[in-house]
Amino acid sequence: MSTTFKIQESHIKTIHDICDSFNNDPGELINVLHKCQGEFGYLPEDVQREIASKMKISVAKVYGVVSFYSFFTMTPKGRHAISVCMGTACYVRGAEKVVDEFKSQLSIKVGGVTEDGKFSLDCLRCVGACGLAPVVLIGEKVYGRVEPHQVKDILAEYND
Amino acid sequence: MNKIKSLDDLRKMKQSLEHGMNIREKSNSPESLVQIRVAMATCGIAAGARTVMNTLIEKIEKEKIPAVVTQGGCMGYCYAEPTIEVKVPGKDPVVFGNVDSKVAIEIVDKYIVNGELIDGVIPTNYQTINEQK
Amino acid sequence: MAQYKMHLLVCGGTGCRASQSEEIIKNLNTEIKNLGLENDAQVVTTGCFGFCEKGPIVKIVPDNTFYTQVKPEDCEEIVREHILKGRKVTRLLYEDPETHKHVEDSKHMGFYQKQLRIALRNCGFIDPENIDEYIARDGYAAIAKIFESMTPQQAIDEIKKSGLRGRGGGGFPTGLKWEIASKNSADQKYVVCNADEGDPGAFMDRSILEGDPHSVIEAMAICGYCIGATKGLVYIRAEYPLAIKRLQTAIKQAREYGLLGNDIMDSGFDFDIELKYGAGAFVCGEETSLIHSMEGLRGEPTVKPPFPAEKGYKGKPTNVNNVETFANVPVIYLKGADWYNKIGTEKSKGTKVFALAGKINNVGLIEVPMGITLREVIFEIGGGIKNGKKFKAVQTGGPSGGCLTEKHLDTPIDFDNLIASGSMMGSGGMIVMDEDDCMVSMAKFYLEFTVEESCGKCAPCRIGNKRLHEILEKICAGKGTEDDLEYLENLSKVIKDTSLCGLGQTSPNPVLSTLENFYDEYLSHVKERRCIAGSCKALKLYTIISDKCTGCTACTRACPVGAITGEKRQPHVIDADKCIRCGACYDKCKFTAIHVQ
Amino acid sequence: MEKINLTIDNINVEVDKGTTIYKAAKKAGIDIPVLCYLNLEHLNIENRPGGCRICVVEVEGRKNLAPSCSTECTQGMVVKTHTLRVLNARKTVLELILSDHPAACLTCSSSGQCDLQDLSQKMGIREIHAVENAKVSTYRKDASPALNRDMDKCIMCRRCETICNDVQTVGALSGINRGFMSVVAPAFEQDLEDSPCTFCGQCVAVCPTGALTPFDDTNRVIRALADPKKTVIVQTAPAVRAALGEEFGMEPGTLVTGKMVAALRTLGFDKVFDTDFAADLTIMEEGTELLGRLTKFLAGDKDVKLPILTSCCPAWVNFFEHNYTDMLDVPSTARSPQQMFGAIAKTYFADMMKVKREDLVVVSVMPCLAKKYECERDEFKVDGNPDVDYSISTRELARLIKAANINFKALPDEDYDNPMGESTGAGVIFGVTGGVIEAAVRTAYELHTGKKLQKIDFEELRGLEGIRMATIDFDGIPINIGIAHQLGNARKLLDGIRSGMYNFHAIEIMACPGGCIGGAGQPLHHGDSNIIRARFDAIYREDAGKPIRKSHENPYIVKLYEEFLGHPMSEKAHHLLHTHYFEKHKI
Repeated sequence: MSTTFKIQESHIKTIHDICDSFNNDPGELINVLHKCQGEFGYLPEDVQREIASKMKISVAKVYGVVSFYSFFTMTPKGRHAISVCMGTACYVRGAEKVVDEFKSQLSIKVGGVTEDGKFSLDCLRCVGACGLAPVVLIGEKVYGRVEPHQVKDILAEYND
Repeated sequence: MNKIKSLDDLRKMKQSLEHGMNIREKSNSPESLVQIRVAMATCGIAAGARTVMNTLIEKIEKEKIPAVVTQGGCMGYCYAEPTIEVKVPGKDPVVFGNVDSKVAIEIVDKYIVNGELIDGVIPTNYQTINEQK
Repeated sequence: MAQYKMHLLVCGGTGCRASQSEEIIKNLNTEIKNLGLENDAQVVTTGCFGFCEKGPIVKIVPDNTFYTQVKPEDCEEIVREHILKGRKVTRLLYEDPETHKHVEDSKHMGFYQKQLRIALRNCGFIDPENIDEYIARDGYAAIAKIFESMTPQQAIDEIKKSGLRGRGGGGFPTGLKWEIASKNSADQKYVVCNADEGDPGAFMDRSILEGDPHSVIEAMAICGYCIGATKGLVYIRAEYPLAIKRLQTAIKQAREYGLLGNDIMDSGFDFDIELKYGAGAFVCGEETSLIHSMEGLRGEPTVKPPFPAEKGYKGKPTNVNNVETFANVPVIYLKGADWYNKIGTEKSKGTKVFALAGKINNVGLIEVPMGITLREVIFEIGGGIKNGKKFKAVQTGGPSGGCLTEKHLDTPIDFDNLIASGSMMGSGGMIVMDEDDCMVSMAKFYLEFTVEESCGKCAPCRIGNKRLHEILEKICAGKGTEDDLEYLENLSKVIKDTSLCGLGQTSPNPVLSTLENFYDEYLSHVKERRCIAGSCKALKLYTIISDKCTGCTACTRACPVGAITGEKRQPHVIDADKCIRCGACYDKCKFTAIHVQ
Repeated sequence: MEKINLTIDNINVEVDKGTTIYKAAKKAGIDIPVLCYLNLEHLNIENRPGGCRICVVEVEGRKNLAPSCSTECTQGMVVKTHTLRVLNARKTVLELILSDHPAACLTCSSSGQCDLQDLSQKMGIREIHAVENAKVSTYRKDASPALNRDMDKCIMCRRCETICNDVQTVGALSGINRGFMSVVAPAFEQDLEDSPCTFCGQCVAVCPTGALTPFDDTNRVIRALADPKKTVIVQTAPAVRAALGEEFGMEPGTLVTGKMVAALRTLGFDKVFDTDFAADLTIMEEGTELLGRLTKFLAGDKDVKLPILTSCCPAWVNFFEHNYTDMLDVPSTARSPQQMFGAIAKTYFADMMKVKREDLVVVSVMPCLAKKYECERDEFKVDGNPDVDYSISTRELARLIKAANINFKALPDEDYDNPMGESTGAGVIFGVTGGVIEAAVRTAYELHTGKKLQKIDFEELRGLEGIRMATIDFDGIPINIGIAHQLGNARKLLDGIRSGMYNFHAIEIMACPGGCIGGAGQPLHHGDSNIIRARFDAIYREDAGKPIRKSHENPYIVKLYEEFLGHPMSEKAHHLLHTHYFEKHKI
């Protein structure tokens, strides 16, 4: 679980600024975590410790919150984060097969990152583009009506 | 920005703003409105259909007539361009040919407001707007 | 001021933006400029039209032309043909799935004909980022009217009279809820808008916030006035960036106009709104969980009473309504409670927004009067089942709801009828299923969701749903027994009976309702080891039809486990014990000799 | 107070408004089973998440079953507590809980004391449905010097979390994860040693299963006893004698000092001593330190740090080392009685017995789990050899006695050995909240004023309220005293001092409810705070019955100073009996 993330002075300042902007109010913890995840891409242990100490909340409580909400992550995402919508509409239109295809193409599990750190694969709940089901998001880009046989081509778009 | 301070302020503001939205509001219930369609194909435009359309829009706006002006393709009366089709609720549509700004105002004043027939009607076996095509 | 002859309304909702609606807007504007039509036509970015199946949508008014699945490269043609020459681009018009004819204008589309748009009245009609357009449509007139002529109690009475019930799932009378909150005195009270839409497959709240944020802001302020709260909070999913942006813009504009802030319209009433972000927890749709989450805590529910109206956010009286409920409020004041009261059924007034999805032709967001039948929704508005398949069931209420079948098709939809039929309104997800959908798998899918979303606080929900899911998995894997079915039912009932919050109290509904309506399907899974719908992989049986088999050996070579044997040019056979049901042989066979059961 | 009338199982009950169904039923003599619910009324501790759903009952007119622990009675309510629907629900839910619990009762250290086990016995669970292939949630295990965490056995009652956060305000634990994998754990499921845990062990004291258990030192003690080369001596803390009897079915509050000494001798300890002796020694050192600081303060010395804080409680020491790093020079430097005993035993006593330090094994019997951690602190070791080798809890002692087949109840009363077995009433009351400061006052008053106390009992310092304050007249000088038990109350007191709200000369703090009598090593109270109350009374009874009740009058203490230490706060005393504190800032 421990990551290679090493916290630096500049990070500490960023974290403190974010906490200060919410008046270090423990009630704003979730907003603070959102901002910090936006800043670092994920929430490594050290970041959580720093938030806890700055906001005077126990780090156990901070971790309790981070581990409760699916939006927060403690592992860095791949450079291209793949999210397959698993909302009901997408599910009935075959999202599961699409996920399976990504898993086998990338040889990673859901929640995993490829060894080169290029892709990560996650499932998410409804993105609300049910008309395009099944939907896959890669970074900000949305792919609609995805069929398993298209997966290979989609991934090929990201050849560096 | 001036703050809205009362219902009155809001009403005044609404009045000045709804002008811009009219066209959309009217599209909500076209069947209860007078529908005017201006034939706007190349022939029509060449014959001045655009001016006629502007005149019509200004006129109904000025007279506060519950009407909506749309544009359509060529109606096939190229000899009589610009042509417009007027559908008053409850009546059959009527097509007018050789409409210029002057005639357009006359159509509004006489046919639409007072229900009088005027010259320039193209007699057709034409049905209704919606059944076309 | 230029008087445009035409408005081009382009859907800027999340769904259509995903298919390049921003690019379309850019191209339309460029082309209009190229042709010098800037004074004739205006392009407006609106919220969702609801017809997401065929997005991106471009609608042209006043002639109500409805272009579907528009691509950025279509823009030139639209402007040149339609705007300049008045000729509709026929190939982009909506095609009726039955008659295969192009429909000229949206007024004649089955999708819209039966709809009645109250909560969605401005969605797809106004530019949500422009407060002026909202005001032009009587925006903020409701609150102004209340300030001028109503006491808080009178304003509450109006809502009570309208019969409006909470649209978040429970259907609690909104007026009564407000009244309770108004009667609890405190130095500070809160109005909370629940925009943490978590039901997978429902997106009405997002659409409203994206398409008409001001109606929610206005309604929250009205609620604040009624209950005596000066602070409003919107708890919104962080996964809805566009809705967040539009809401922030709207709040800023309302503040600039003095419609939020201190002493609104010289009424002496102060009200302002702040956003709180959810972080991906379905349970936070439950009021007490939502409040804990807003307080920076784990979103675990607490026992009610005390209700939030007594002790809510920061321990103060708090009124929580969802987005759709709020969106109904301003119209009620503008058109009157009596008007609203006439829509709907005896106990469910007004309209309900549904997110129609699944195996249906017209996927999208619809708003229909309460009391409409499922048949009308599925076959008239929804355009029937996709690919001409047979209707099997419709799932309403998401993970908390149940399945309705053929026999419910003519039941009028309202809160109470849905519950009586073993389902519920929920937030309004409506997933249509056809003959290829296995109902056991469907129940399993929902349970999987519940297991993932259970907060873990109470034992029946935390462990019980996990066990339900395990039993369903066992059944789908062909290992279930009839005893399992019995236990499934008992366990479901106990979970409903003992769970702490609404999530656990409703999570077994998909199981109970499929058990009730599709018991035979369960039985065939456990007794015959057969999945009627053919969707449970483990229950598939691959055989070779010897008459058709030419002995080409393509299947033998494709089979990853060597389950197929046979002489060349002789019919082959599949060893069912070895077969892993991967389907490779089926895909490879050129003679359709592989039979799947 | 508004009254509510309701019927429970056809019995009419009248209760105050706000009463829960559970309490109303209790009043009507109806016992509703509970699992997560915990209420220590005397101590204002309540855990009521409404999570286990075992206590559900049927309420007429209500759609689903109601959790009786957290549903308030309403006028005219009709409640049924054991209909078939209720019984089926309870049984099904309990089966579910058991289906996610390792079936390892035979070897579980909580077996026989486990609320979950009791309940399944009571409800006659004989099989668990759907257990085939059922996933069981498993977590990282952790063994700290004081306690073991095996959260596979956790049932998410949240008692430990409530205690750690709301009562103790330590914040080492929190609910983590979600759904099936949710559990209570330190941040990142890290080891407790890396967390701000103080090892007070109160989480263990309330755990209804074997998820949180004391670190077991009994085997090490048995091995030492069996080693012929070792001289093994034992010290017993004051609170042990007031609770040990409970483990043998005796009434709470029964004093078993004599039987305990006899049992320890039977077990083979070479000498049976009393930590109370060391408590008297503590008073000499801490009292002198207090008087020293007080005298300087009264003389106008601005550098002197007041109030003086007691330092006997190791969990409290950990707490301020974590949370009040700016105040590390405020607490008394006196070591705790356990450690003073160890230091004297391995010097003075070892010399007296002519035993080499490494051949002398000092065992302590403590009501406490933090003591296990305390004796492992480096500053209490000489060349790696600890002053106190092993600390076992009251419950561990009971287990040793049972394992040795000793009929405890039939044992004769025996006396402690000398020289370190003699103690005063002041030493005994170290076991309750307010006791240490009362003992200190008894001595400091006489030493400071040179007068004999008219009345030895300082009632104003006694009681179970979380925070107590009193002013004692030191012959014209008012001495302000603050007392807190449970760390949350300590925090309030400390914060008040930091902010200048309070002005105390001396403060006593104990981490556990009621003081050491409510320690985590004591027999489990299972949520009954009357038990703690009974031990509380017993301690004062023991004090009242002692011939000597002031520490400075303990003849063996006097002798110890004469023969070995010189005088209180002497250089030797300083070296052996005092300590210093470390910054352990962790969130």
